[in-house]
Parts: sequence; structure tokens; C-alpha cells
Amino acid sequence: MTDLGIDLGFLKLKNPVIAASGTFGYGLELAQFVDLNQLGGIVIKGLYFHPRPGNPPPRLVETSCGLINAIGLQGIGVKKFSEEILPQLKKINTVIIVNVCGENEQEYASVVDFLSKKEGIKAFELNISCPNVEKKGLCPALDPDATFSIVRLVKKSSRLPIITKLSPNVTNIEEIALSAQEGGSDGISLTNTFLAMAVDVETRKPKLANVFGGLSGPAIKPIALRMVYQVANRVNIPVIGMGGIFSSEDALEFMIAGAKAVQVGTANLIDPEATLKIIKELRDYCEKNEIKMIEEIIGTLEI
Amino acid sequence: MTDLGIDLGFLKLKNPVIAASGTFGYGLELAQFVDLNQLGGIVIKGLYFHPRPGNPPPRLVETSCGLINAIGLQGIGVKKFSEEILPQLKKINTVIIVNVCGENEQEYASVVDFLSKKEGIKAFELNISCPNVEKKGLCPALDPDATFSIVRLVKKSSRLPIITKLSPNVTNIEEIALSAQEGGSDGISLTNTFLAMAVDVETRKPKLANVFGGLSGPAIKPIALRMVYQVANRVNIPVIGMGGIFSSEDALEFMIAGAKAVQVGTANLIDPEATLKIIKELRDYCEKNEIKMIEEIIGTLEI
Amino acid sequence: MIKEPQSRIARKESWNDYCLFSIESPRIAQHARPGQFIMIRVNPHPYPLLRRPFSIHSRAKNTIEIFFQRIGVGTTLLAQKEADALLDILGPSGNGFSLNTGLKGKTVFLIGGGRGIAPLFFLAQELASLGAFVNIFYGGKSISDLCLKEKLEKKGFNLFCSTEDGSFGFKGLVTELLDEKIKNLIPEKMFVCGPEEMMKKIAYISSDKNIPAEFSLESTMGCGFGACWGCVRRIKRDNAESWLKICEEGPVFSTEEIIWQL
Amino acid sequence: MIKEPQSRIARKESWNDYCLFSIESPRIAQHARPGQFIMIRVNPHPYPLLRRPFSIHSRAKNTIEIFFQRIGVGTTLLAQKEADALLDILGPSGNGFSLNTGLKGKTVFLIGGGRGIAPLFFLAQELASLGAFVNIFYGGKSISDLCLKEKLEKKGFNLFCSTEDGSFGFKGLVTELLDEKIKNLIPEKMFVCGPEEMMKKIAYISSDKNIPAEFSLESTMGCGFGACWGCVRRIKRDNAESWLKICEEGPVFSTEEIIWQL
Ligand SMILES: Cc1cc2nc3c(=O)[nH]c(=O)nc-3n(C[C@H](O)[C@H](O)[C@H](O)COP(=O)(O)OP(=O)(O)OC[C@H]3O[C@@H](n4cnc5c(N)ncnc54)[C@H](O)[C@@H]3O)c2cc1C
Ligand SMILES: Cc1cc2nc3c(=O)[nH]c(=O)nc-3n(C[C@H](O)[C@H](O)[C@H](O)COP(=O)(O)OP(=O)(O)OC[C@H]3O[C@@H](n4cnc5c(N)ncnc54)[C@H](O)[C@@H]3O)c2cc1C
Ligand SMILES: Cc1cc2nc3c(=O)[nH]c(=O)nc-3n(C[C@H](O)[C@H](O)[C@H](O)COP(=O)(O)O)c2cc1C
Ligand SMILES: Cc1cc2nc3c(=O)[nH]c(=O)nc-3n(C[C@H](O)[C@H](O)[C@H](O)COP(=O)(O)O)c2cc1C
Ligand code: FES
Ligand code: FES
Repeated sequence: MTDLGIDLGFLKLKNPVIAASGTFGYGLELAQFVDLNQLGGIVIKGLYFHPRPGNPPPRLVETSCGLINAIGLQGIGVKKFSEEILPQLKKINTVIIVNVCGENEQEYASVVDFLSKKEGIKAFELNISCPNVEKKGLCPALDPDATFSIVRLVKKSSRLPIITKLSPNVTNIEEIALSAQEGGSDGISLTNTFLAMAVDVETRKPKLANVFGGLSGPAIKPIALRMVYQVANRVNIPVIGMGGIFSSEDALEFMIAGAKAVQVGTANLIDPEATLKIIKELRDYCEKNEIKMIEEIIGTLEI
Repeated sequence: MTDLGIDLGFLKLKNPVIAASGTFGYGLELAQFVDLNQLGGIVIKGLYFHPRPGNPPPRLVETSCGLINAIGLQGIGVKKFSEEILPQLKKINTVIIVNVCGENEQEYASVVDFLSKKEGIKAFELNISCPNVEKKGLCPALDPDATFSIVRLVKKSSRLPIITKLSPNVTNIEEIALSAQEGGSDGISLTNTFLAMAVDVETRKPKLANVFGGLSGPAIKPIALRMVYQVANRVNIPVIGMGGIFSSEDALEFMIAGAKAVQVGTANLIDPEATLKIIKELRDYCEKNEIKMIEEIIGTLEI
Repeated sequence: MIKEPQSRIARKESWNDYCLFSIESPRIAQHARPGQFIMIRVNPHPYPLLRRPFSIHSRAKNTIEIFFQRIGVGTTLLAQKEADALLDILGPSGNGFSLNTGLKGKTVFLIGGGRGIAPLFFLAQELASLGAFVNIFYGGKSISDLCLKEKLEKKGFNLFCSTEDGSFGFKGLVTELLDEKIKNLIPEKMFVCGPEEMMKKIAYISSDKNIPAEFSLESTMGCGFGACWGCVRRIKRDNAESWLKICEEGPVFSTEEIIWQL
Repeated sequence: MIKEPQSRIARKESWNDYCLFSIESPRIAQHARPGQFIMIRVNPHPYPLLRRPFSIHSRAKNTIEIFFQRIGVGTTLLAQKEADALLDILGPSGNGFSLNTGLKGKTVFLIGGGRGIAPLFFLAQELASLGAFVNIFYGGKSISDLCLKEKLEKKGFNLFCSTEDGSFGFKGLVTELLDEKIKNLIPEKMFVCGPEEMMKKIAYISSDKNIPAEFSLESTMGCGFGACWGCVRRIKRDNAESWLKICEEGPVFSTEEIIWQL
């Protein structure tokens, strides 16, 4: 019987498969399909301090093997979350990570500060990389200094480990990852979505009301995998990889390239059981290849 | 009868559809399928001054709606090209553009200098953005200064217009485009391929001998389109758009977003008649929508 | 909601641009209510990527029906499937139309444009069994859009058809036909599904003549079960406007609730 | 090369992991030579993206055959197609095996591993008609990999079979079987198609015993018509080694030409 457990140092997971933020709602939406206790972890949909209306529709466009979204981080805010959602999440035996958003550094800090006082959260994932809030797709994760200063500030106000989530829309992903590490981040997750757009050629209007959105899904996997490989070989804090993971083979590619754990996003929307399917297939792969502990395969890529 | 003609200022095209470099060989390989005279133009496979061996195989990996290539710019060099290929290309009534490569600024200049003296070439496309020559995917197009200085140098030694081909692997594509413009580039083409990789989970080796390669095809279209839109709204030289164009609808998305012409790459490999099909469909679209000159639709995106 | 990864297509019927499947899915059939929908994964590959939503067109003991129009890649691939093929479906999703006993003996109008007729057939049967007098308005561009008219007649519903080209029934928009009829017969309630423009016009009639009405809205759906916030529409509830997930809170809303966007 | 976007599957035969299509394509049939291949577009969508190469297994007046193994997404989708389906194909590609009249009355060995048998059947027929004595070595993991053995026997070729599990014929690798036979019968020439390892071993035998041999190589192909430089293998010609496009210059090369990579 293979041990699928993963030790991130700051956090232990029963297996490497985590539900990615924004594709798993507040965790409970998928309970009707998935035994949440079996998951390695759940990253909650991005939370600002106050409730957010989100973007007008259309918010989604399907592309070839991809999905562009411009949800705009519609959300209920930290107060309602901790009063209405968190109590139910506590009953689930899996690691709950809150994806933290902010209009500015201070808001990130306030969210972390507020939620640090609550029970039931194991870590924060700093979403400094959402491309579809500001019209031009700008976000702190595009700049090393902005990344460093936000991470450092938030780390101060947090009782809990900080995972910094990076944007793929950069020239030098290693540089950004290093600044997050310097800032004191306990771990790094990547990638968020790729800034993208689509045009309706009949109306000659953008297909998204927000014009720009974030591309996710199988289309981006080869680029995300490359970035995860680059970062995992550069930093010395744990890296959580994601981007188009739909199968155990996808997950294994990221882990062999150096990711200690993976997040599954878009796949949940198409198959709510995707995470469980991947966990099962990972176990099969390990048994077939006589791997006692799945951690053995992390970063074993032969060049 | 619609006028599909495009005036780039420095170059007139009979239609906006150009075959992209590296996917159309030296132009003649597809003559068995395509009446080359009907094309808006052909960009020749990247040429260094001297012949190049290229990378060891495997050079290709198929991904979800995408293709990662690491050909490594295998090629015959300028001498053999101008002696054996160019004479045959002269017989074709379309615009021939040579895709120029170099190990360093000087080599770019030498290629342009050598070929400027030959008949039958209408423009050069500076490939400063090939991700799969250097192992780490580095190239001049990742840096504004490198871009500026290479363009300025080459422009000096060239009798012919220069189109600078940009890399999508950057944080700020507008900035790079502006430096190319400052450097004196007559036009800009984008995007080249996205730095990517794939892992064989059975052997735990990279699927490409070169480890990294460039991702192309429908998968990248939404990101490439976004970048073309950003650049076209920022520079005042003509922009040629590409990235996953497989149909006239794809081509129209790029033109409505601001591209004056488009290049079709990977699509040629799957359907050698792709360019002709797109030209025909563009004509149909214009007639259906009573567009007299296709140039009318360029940059008409309503925000 | 239930995932049925292997639901057999028991029967297929097809027309030029439309297709009808009867799908074996006892558990979904058992819970289905009019106005609810299912999410179908068109094929196991990543293209097309997302599931596609389809209203439940009718329900039997062990089967549900869907009736759909071929408008793109997913519906085209779906229409290529034959009887006995297996479908991966989720459902039943959403809340559906409100069926209150108060409608017994009352006149109701069900107004469907093109594929919009899909959910109304199921609804009509349930309303009839509640004892309401069901009048169905069925509009299309041309007679070829009215594939279900015989089926509806056979069930004995009072049917009014319209085509824009006049190839069958009233010549013009279904909303114009409605304007006509409503002059001498005011329904207790209207139930509507169809193109945005058509629903907007009827929403106007509904508030103008204050006849209560319910509308089944569409939007591109990422998941169909509330996880992505992709399917929102502008809705007014308890005097507050917000972007509501129509896959969960809808797809059916009342005249007062819907804020129509231009 | 010709593009035939609408070639009908005239006949389909299938086994557990293998499938055979007879495809109507008069123009490709007319030009086909043994060792050449066609490029098939598995479906009109962008997934799977690239065409897949398949050797021409046999040729009749208006049809060609392909024989293929299901190993992934493309071959699986292809194997799901039924007779009368239309295929988008390019071909004939490559140069194929050399057929010289000098082989009249001579003994030749054709050695195929698994799906590697595909091009050899066509070749065997042509060599036989040239008057050569054709001996076919047909190896597989198990008897289920030897689907074509009856077909080959019927044609009257001298057939030697091997399976790794001993479920049919010689127990072991086809190269071991070859080692046996070659002791008392030295062929004039060998023609080989199969897994890389098998071909490497036979290349060694070829140069060791200096028996001329030709090998049909594989590699991932982007286009199949020389446009992408994706399909190269290391080849020695006129004393110069280089990466050659096997879709144009191959897929068939001789012992002396091939530089085997580890
Ligand atoms: C709750 C709900 C219930 C539905 N019930 C039915 C039904 O019973 N029968 C039926 O025929 N259809 C129904 N639809 C619409 C159906 O889901 C879409 O037609 C289908 O998803 C289109 O998929 P496609 O891949 O064929 O088209 P695509 O290739 O995805 O799109 C083709 C074209 O159609 C447009 N389009 C895509 N989705 C929609 C949409 N939801 N509404 C309008 N235009 C769209 C696209 O913008 C594009 O221009 C329903 C939609 C919703 C939200
Ligand atoms: C010139 C030529 C002629 C061929 N003739 C035949 C034939 O007659 N019959 C036949 O069955 N096959 C033949 N092949 C091999 C065939 O093209 C591949 O099996 C097919 O492309 C696999 O496609 P897929 O989508 O099913 O597999 P994929 O999903 O693309 O790949 C599945 C697995 O198979 C591996 N793979 C992919 N392509 C190849 C390949 N070319 N060789 C070995 N492993 C591969 C992949 O790495 C992956 O691990 C030929 C190949 C070439 C180059
Ligand atoms: C509909 C949708 C909503 C998302 N919302 C968030 C979010 O709130 N916070 C965040 O950090 N990432 C968000 N993401 C990004 C995903 O978490 C993930 O990083 C990205 O989609 C790539 O992974 P995937 O290809 O597996 O989806 C969202 C993605 C999608 C598709
Ligand atoms: C096999 C292959 C070879 C290529 N070779 C070159 C090249 O030599 N020079 C160059 O500038 N771009 C090269 N490219 C990039 C294409 O020209 C194009 O920029 C890119 O593929 C995106 O367009 P597409 O998605 O339509 O293919 C190559 C692409 C492929 C797939
Ligand atoms: S479709 Fe995902 S929330 Fe409604
Ligand atoms: S497959 Fe493209 S050159 Fe050989």
C-alpha cells in the first residue's frame, strides 16, 4: 500500500491533490459529488475583506482545450465566510487553504489578519496574480519588488503559513519566485491563469464583458509545467504546481518536474470527481511502479 | 467582389494571409498542394548565415490542441538558399519574406547584408524570439534594450523593410514592441511560440531532447490574440498577428483586434491547404457582410 | 445533483437542425422538475472542453428527454451520436418553474421560441395534470423550427404557432401573435423560454399588463453546479440587485426579478 | 503527394488491439510503392492535432489498405470509425523500399515486429512478383499480436512466427528466431520494420554477416511532407552524418545509412 502523504514542511497533506481556488467554490458546492475528506486539500475561492460584486457577464469563453474566465472574484467577504462557511468546513477532514485577495497590500494584510483569528484554516494562498480584476490584467505578481513587499507585509500579520501564488504572465518566473521566497513565503504555487481574450467576429465585440480574462485548462499545461520546473529548480521552499491538470499523468508530470503537490482547477468544472479520480490513478501508478512513498518521485526528472 | 489587398506601407499584399516561418519549409515543399501564387506571402524558414544542424530528436510533442517543437532552426544557410532555393521562389508571384536568425547581433546583420544583394526577397522578418535554440529559452526579444539594439543595427545593413518578430514569453509585450519601433522596425509580427515542456511519466525524461520547446497551435490563440491587441493599440507601425490561426474566424479575430495581416503556421502541417481555405473563407465573410475592402475591418473591435 | 457517467441513449429522433434524445437515467428522472436541466459531457476528450446544458424536455419513469438545436461544435457532435451510445451527464440542475396548485382551472400561456420549447413540454404536462388550461405559443423563423408541433397537438394542448416567414401559422414574431391573443384572453400566468429579445418583449407585456410570468434564462455555463460563478445574470431579490448564479438560483426567474441588460 | 479529403473506408476488419482498413483512393493507390505511407487526419477538430502516419499495407486498383495498432488517442479514435466513414488523407509519402530486379530467384527475409508487419505485406507481394523467394518473420509478444498470420500464409509466403510468451510459433524474440534460421539460410537481403530495439539487433546482424538490409524507421511526424523538420533521424550519406527528414528521405534506410541512437 503506497503512502500518498506529502510533507510540505509547514503543512502535511494526506495526498498531493488539492482543489484549486475558484473552481471548487467555497468547498461545499462539490460535496454533492465528492467525499471531501479524501482530498489532499481545498483552496477556497478568492476572498477580499468585503463582499465583491464581480464582473458583468459574459464571464466565460471556451477556447480550444481551454477556458477563459473573467469572474472578477465575486465573493462574500471574510465576515460572511467565517460565519456561514467556515463552521461547515471545519467538519471536513482535509486541509483548508484560503485564497487571499486585495485591492492593495493593506487589504491582503487585513484579510489574513481577520482570518488568522479563526479556527479551521491551515494556510493562506496569496492571490497576487489574478489577471481579470484590473482591466489591463495588472497584478503584483508581475513585479519582483511588489511581490516581495506584499509577501513580507502579509507574512507579518499571519499566524499561518503563506503560499504565494504566481502569475505566468512574466518574462522571468524564477525572479518572481525568489522575491516571494525572500519576502518570507513558506511555499509557492503556480500558475494562475494566462491573460487572454477572444473576439466575436459577427458583433466585432470582445466575447468577455471584461475584454481580458484568464486562460486555464489543458491548453496551458505545457507552459505551466515549464514554469513549475524552472521555479522548483531555483527556490528552496516547496512548490505546488498547477495548470491544466486533468489526469494522474498530468499530475505526475508536474511532480516529476519538481512540484511537491498539485492543484486541480478547471477539471473540477467538467468532472466534479476529477480530484478523486486523479488520487486513485496516482495510487495505481505507484503500485504498478512499486513506489512506496509518492514523495520519492518529486523532482526526479532525468535530464 | 471584395478587395482582399493589404497595404502595409512598406509592402503590398494581395491578401492578408501569409505562411508562417518554419511551417512552410522553404516555400516549395507545399507547392505540391498549394498554388503558391494565391498566397498573401510566404515567410521562409529561419536562416542563419551558415548551415545549422538543428536539435536531436525527439523534436516534436503533441499536447492538447497544441504542438511543442524544438527543431533548433536546422537550415541550409544563406549561400545554399540563394543559389538553390531563391531562383525557384522568384518564379512565384507572391511576397517572399526571409526569417532571419543569428547567434549574435553581427550574424543577423550579415544574413541581412548578404541577402539584401539578392533579387526576389521583399522583406526580412527578424526572428529574435526563437525559444528552442538556447537551452534556457533565452532570446533577444525578452529584453527591450537587446531588441532595440539588434533592430537598429540590422536596419542599417538592410536595403529591405524589417519586420521584427516578438516573443510572447514576456511580462510587457507593449514595451518590447515599442523598442522595436524605436529601433526603426518597419513592422512587427507576433507571436512566436511559448516556452513549454512535456514529461514522459514512464521514463521520467523530458519528451523533447532539447527539454524545452515552443508551443504553437490553437491552444495559444487566446493569449497571442490578447498580445496582438495590446501591441496594435500601442505602436504606429503595422502589426502582423499569428498564433493558432486555423480558420478565417481566427484570422478575423486578429484583424478586428488590430492586425493588418496574419500568419498561419501550425495549421499548414495538418492541412497544407489551410492558407487557401482561409483566404477563400475571408472572401466569403466579406461578401456576406458587404465589406468592399477587407482593410475596413482592421482594428474595428468595439470595447 | 447526480453524476450518471453511463446513461444510454434509448431513442433518437432528428430533424434538420434539431435533435431529440430519450436518455435512460432513472435517478435523474425520479428527481426532475420542469425547468431543470442536465449537463452533458459531449466527449471524453478535452475538446470541446465544457459540459453543455440542456433542459429536461420530458420525464418518464426511467428516462428523461432532451430536445436540442445544432448551433455549434458541441451540439453538432452530440447530434452525431446514435441510440445506445452512452452519455456522461450531471443533473438535475437548477430550480425550475414554480408549480402551484392555485393554477387549477386557470388559463396559462407557455411561450417558446425555437429550441425554447424544450423545457415547456415537460412543464405543460405537469400544469395540465394540475388542472390548468395550457395554451402553448410556439414560434420559429420557419416551419422547420416547429418540429414538435404535432407532438404538442397530440398531447391535446391548445397550440398557437407562428413563423417569421409565414411558412406555418401566424406570420410574424411569436410575441406579435401573443399580442393578438392576449387582447381577448388574459392568462393567469405566463411561462417563457426563448431568445433574449423575445423574452424581453414578453417581460414588458408581463409588467405592463401585470400578468405574472416566469422566464428560463440562458448563459454560458462553466460547471452547472455552482462552483465557478460563470453563469451569472443580473437579478433583483429582496430589493437588492446582484449577479446570481443561474445554474443554482435559476435558470427560472420571475418578471420582477430579472434586470434585462441591453 | 495527393490530398484526398474524402476517402471512404470500404472495409474494416478488427482484432483486440489491431485494426485494418481498406480505403478507397484510386489516385494514391495508383502511385503507391511498398514502404510508403499516408498521413491521416483523425478528425476535423483540433484534438488530436496532428495527422498520424500509417504505412501502406497493400494496394489494389482503387484502394489501399492500412493495418494499425491501437496505442493512443489517435489510433483509438481511428479504430472507432466504421466502414463508409470518410477519411482525410495525404499520400503517398516517402520513398519506400528499393525493389530491384536483381532479386529475381533470390531469397529475401522480411522481418516484422507487431504492427511492423504493416508495410511488409505490400512489399512481399511486390518482391514475389519480381520472382524473389519471400520468407516472412513475424514476431509479437503473444499470439494476439499475429493477427495477419493466416493472411500471409494464404498468400503462400514462407512464414516464420515467434511470440515472447510462446503462445504461438517459436518462443522468444523474432531476432532470436532469425538467428536460428540464418545459420542454415543466408538471405540475399533483409527488409525490416518493427520496434527500435529489434531493428537495432538486426542492423547488427546485417553488418556482422554483411547481409544488405533496409529498415523502415519511425518518428513523430508534424506534417509528413517535408515542411516542419520534425521527423529527423541521424543518417549517414556520402560520408556525412546529418539529421534527415524521414518523411521525405525515408522512412526506409539501409544498414550503412542509419546511425542508431541509444
Ligand atoms: C440552462 C440552459 C438550458 C438549455 N437548454 C437547452 C435545450 O433544451 N435545448 C437546446 O437546444 N439548447 C439549450 N441550451 C443552449 C445550449 O446549452 C447551447 O446551445 C449549447 O451549449 C451550445 O453548445 P455548442 O458547443 O453547440 O455551441 P458553441 O460552439 O459553444 O457555440 C456556438 C455559437 O452559439 C453561441 N452559444 C453558445 N452557448 C450559447 C447559449 N447558452 N445560448 C446562446 N448562444 C450560445 C456561441 O456564442 C457561439 O456563437 C440551454 C442553455 C442553458 C444555459
Ligand atoms: C512512417 C510511419 C509509418 C507508420 N506506420 C504504421 C502502421 O502501418 N501501423 C501502425 O499501427 N502504426 C504505424 N506507425 C506508428 C503510428 O503512426 C503511431 O502509432 C500513431 O501515430 C500513434 O498515434 P496515437 O495518437 O494513437 O498515439 P499517441 O496518443 O500520439 O501516443 C501514444 C503513445 O505512443 C507513443 N507514440 C506516438 N507515436 C509513436 C510512433 N510513431 N512510434 C512509437 N511510439 C509512438 C507516444 O509517445 C505515446 O507514449 C507509423 C509511424 C511512422 C512514422
Ligand atoms: C472559473 C475560475 C475561477 C478562478 N478563480 C480563482 C481565484 O479566485 N483565485 C485564484 O488564485 N485563482 C483562481 N483561478 C485560477 C485557478 O485556481 C488555477 O490557478 C488556474 O485555473 C490554472 O489551473 P487549471 O488549468 O487546472 O484550471 C480560477 C480559475 C477558473 C477557471
Ligand atoms: C515546426 C515549427 C517550426 C518553426 N520555425 C520557426 C522559425 O524558423 N522561425 C520563426 O520565426 N518561427 C518559427 N516557428 C513559429 C511560427 O512561425 C509561429 O510563430 C508560431 O508557431 C505560432 O503560430 P501558429 O500557432 O499558427 O503555429 C515555428 C513553428 C513551428 C510549429
Ligand atoms: S455554471 Fe458554474 S456556477 Fe453556474
Ligand atoms: S514530418 Fe514534417 S518534415 Fe517530416
